[in-house]
Amino acid sequence: MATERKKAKKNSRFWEVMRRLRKNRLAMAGLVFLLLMILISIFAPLIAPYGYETQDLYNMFALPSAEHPFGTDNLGRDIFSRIIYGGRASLTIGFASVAVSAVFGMTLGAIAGYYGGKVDMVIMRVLDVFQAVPAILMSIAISATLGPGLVNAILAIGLSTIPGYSRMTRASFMSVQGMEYIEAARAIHCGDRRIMLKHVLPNAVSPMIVQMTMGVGSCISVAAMLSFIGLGVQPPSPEWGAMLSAGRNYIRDYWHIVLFPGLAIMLTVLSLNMLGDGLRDALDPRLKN
Amino acid sequence: MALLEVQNLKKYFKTPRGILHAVDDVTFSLEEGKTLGVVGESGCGKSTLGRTILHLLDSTGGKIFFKGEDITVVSRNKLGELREDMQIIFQDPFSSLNPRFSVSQTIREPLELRGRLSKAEMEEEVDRLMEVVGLAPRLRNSYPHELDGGRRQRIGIARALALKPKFIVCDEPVSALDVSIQAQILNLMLDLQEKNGLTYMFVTHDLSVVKYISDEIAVMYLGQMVEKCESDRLFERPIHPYTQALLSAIPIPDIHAQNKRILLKGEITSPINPKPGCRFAARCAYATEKCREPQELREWEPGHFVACCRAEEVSA
Amino acid sequence: MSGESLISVKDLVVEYTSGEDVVHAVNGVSFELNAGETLGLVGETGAGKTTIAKSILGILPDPPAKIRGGEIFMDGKNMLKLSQKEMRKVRGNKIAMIFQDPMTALNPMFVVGDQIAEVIRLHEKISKAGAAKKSMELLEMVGIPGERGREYPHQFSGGMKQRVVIAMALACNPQVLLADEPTTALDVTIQAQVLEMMMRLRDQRGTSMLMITHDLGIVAEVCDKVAVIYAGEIVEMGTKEHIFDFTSHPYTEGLFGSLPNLNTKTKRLKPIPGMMPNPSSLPAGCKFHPRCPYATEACKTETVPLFETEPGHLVRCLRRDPRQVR
Amino acid sequence: MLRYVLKRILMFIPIILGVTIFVFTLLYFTPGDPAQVILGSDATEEELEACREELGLNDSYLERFARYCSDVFLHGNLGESYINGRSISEEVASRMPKTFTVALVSVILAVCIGMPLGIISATNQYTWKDNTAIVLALLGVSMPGFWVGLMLSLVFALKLGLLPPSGWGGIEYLILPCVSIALSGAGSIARQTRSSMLEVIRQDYITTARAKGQTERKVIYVHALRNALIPIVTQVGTMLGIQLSGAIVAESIFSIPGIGTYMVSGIKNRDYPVVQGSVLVVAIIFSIVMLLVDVAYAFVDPRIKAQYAAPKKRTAKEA
Repeated sequence: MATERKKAKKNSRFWEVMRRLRKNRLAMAGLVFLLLMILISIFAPLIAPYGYETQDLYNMFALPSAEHPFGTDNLGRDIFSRIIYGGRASLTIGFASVAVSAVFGMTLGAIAGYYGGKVDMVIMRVLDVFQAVPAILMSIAISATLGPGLVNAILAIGLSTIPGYSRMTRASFMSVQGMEYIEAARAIHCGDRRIMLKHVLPNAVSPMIVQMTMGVGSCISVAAMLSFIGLGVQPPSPEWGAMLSAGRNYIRDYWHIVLFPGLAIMLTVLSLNMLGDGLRDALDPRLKN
Repeated sequence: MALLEVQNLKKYFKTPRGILHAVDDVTFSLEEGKTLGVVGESGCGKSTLGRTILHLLDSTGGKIFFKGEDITVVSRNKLGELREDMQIIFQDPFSSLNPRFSVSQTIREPLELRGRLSKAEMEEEVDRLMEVVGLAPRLRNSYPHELDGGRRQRIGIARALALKPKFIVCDEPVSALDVSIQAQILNLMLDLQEKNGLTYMFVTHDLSVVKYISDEIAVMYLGQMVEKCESDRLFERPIHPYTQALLSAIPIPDIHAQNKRILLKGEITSPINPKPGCRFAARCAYATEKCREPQELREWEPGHFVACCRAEEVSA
Repeated sequence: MSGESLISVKDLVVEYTSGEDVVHAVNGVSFELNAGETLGLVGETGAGKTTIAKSILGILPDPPAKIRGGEIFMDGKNMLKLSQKEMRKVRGNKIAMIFQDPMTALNPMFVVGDQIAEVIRLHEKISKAGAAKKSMELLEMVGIPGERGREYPHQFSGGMKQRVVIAMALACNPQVLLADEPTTALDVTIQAQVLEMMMRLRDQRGTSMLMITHDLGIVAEVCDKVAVIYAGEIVEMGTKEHIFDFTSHPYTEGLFGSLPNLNTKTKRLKPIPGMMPNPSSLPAGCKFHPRCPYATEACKTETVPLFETEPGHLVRCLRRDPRQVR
Repeated sequence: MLRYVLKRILMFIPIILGVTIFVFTLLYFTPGDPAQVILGSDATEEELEACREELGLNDSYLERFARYCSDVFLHGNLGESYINGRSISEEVASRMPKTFTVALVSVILAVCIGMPLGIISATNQYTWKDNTAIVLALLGVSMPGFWVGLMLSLVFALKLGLLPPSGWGGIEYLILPCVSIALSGAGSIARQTRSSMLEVIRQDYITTARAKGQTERKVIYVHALRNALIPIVTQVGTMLGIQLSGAIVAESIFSIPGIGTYMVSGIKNRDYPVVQGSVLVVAIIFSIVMLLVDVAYAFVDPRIKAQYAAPKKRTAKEA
């Protein structure tokens, strides 16, 4: 029986989740692919066969070949190399905008959920307003205001997804607060801060981890869309959406210019979604043992 | 002197449909080392009563005295002191333990918050508490989800005992447990009381349990105390019509017992915006005009309190 | 009152698989339910009581549950061999079930009248209006005004919901009623009302009943025969008198010892030490031996059969082995 | 019930006001000089100043906001484009129906593909059908809509010539843009349907329905689906907002003269009143849809009414 098993480490929970995650083949595939993408982005200069701005005007629109695995674009730049470099921008935007929205969103949600009452009401009414604008439209609007650029794209996407994180954090805080162990903590004279950090947060954090994981994927997708319609990261910077935007005019004759950047986005988002699904199952306390 | 005295305690909740009178004008006192059983059906306010006394909920009205001192309104520091003397054991051994805390963490937390003991002393104290409640030392680093209900409840008891309280509110501590485990926990609680001179307020809906563990029993109905007396006496000679019906409703595990059952009409009504009179009147076979007036908890016989204007007729 | 056997369960074995673990929920349970008789299945959480009832009705969730062996006979037919279509004609019609938690047993999206009418229309050739009328009558029968059939479950209190569930179960006048802890979720005064009503209706209609409960008080009041279940096995079975007056199995003794007595002053309870074994790794020999005060070496290894100590009184304990003289 | 609807409508007003403040403020702080945009780079400082005065750009924030609100809400006037001076209200009014059609059709498409997929998946848990459906749904939610649009137009319009690559007209013009944005919607509806069906199938009342002798088909489609529908309805509502945004992008791929192309051109030309007006109108339409969803809720779920009347746990604790 489980009780007989010795448990020593404090972080045993992390390993418990990892152990369960390992059994999930889809999630592991997602994790491996994601780590691979991150490594490739970090070591892009070492891996990419060409520079992202190296033009080869004798070799424009080249179809995939041994020399150019994904072909070249309208300026004769190697698409494979550009995708490798593009991962830097896309992954940065993905992780950074999730960080922005998670920090703001969860703080707001935690405050609303923990204190309740008027504080909660004010925060929620404000969020209602922001949620009345669909998130993507909101990021378009903010992005139009801030202007193009990587940092502005991060801000635009990050700010527009705050309400989702707040709501989820609030809901998850409130459900934890209905638990008797919170009352038990108050009965031994635990302060608000300690209750929040030691009792509520660790128990409310699972859905947040899942949402953040999947959020990175959707932020990458939105970022690509922003660059596609001329906001966010601009060409000639190697960003997957910007590459699609630049390549769309040649799509009729040179499909490869559009296919590969799109595939890169899709596979990255897919791997994050698979990992997120796996985490959701692995973190579900109902599936203990 | 009574350890705990509660006078006209009230706890109301605001709801969209009106004011919910969860605890309405409850008065009693409890001697040191004794157990008061509080019984009633769901929604009678018995759990709210315990939580209000412990200041887990703010009272709406009335007074609470502990060791002769008025503790109705206290500062945060004073509350910290009080909570060393007053503790609670919860009903649900599943939701009353933080799933991320190991057994020793849970039991150590109250000690940590006080900060009086050194690390080593705390570890020793945790070991001692685990032994006292009958938890094997090898379970120190187990997590609640790895343990069964009985053991979890023992953790909850150890946590409550950590600060060496004088008074413990036991909120349905055995209701979620199977009978065989339930008996183990009840015996443990009696042993602890004897050894440490604890005073219990034992809140439950289970009448056979309450009879076993209590010195005195208070019966609650819709936020009010309708009858209170010495435990055995309540079962021998219940006066209030509700108590009579409640006692007769218990199925007795004895095939030769003949009990005449009083079946009540209808179901419990809502304690939202109640009318002044007896709240049980609508279901009571003895109800008359007089029952529409507010009922007072009066001393029917020495130590036997009843809130029924027709006690004479009912008991005849 | 009791007549010939209506349902007979023979060597029923049910397992649940969860991950790598196999949970042995029911391990060779046999009993007969006779016409007009009420049999109580008594045991603690996880003993396998509900699994037995769901097996009879063929509504075990598969996966994870799997019936590994045994037979369940009704009307001379092995119900475990019937097709889904044939079983559907049995469910709700010949055998009906009442569930533990009335709060969740009714579909929140439909008015209760329709939910009762549904079972009538499934098993009887009757018009929509006829079924509606009959569902109103059934509600009246359980003490609810017929016009409340137009209300949704959330508009009823717990006790009222359980009455609706009972009306639904009795709608097609079943021969057998499986009642799974029907009053556990209710307050004691409401429990008394509902139990009284169930017994009245059972007696009027001559329904046989399988009463699943952990409450020996309810058993004393409702049942004719009792089977005590521990870790998926019947450890003691007999008439109510056998069980209450001639308690033979140490587990049954332990159950009685754990209960505070209302009529006499109990000084101290005598609980069963230890706890229920993990059903995925049950002990060898007698499954109760780790908690049993009388356990001997033999109890740890020998598979213990049910011994008939008196006609109709079966006990799964080596101490009752007639071959052994004690 | 009426009270519920009225309350929802009342809650709608401050939200719209808030959205207006938000959109107005956002574009108020946008860097750049509108006068410069209108007059071009070779205008003199006097001309620019006169233009600013005429547009009221020199007034305070509050004055400008008050004027904007009164224009929008009292006169239905969203202002004029800096570039061509045309009324934005008229332009939006003529373009909005196209965008809305694309969004609505794609939501319907997403529901028609996603729900059956989710139901098949949930009722055949852990079988190959379930696995296939899970993978399809995952692919659906992971593909960026605009890229799917490009690829679809490449295959079906440019290579096979089956459908028109761009423009607006009959149904054939709707197919590609709608499919391209419906796929991700279908994926997420399938995932939601699956999880909420799995949740419902575990409930006691489903066992009750089986115990009655009900057929498996009816247990699933009558008893389970009705309950599982509630979270799905919310999702469909939210999805219309996502699809409205998706339509904006799809329009630019398929050159549909909808609000999306209008907005994108506004962004490119720094024509801010156009962006402001378009965002505001889309947000208002989205809010109206969410309002309808909330009201629809009350009709789908009899408990909503009760929830509305019943004491909430939290409020009870605070009293």
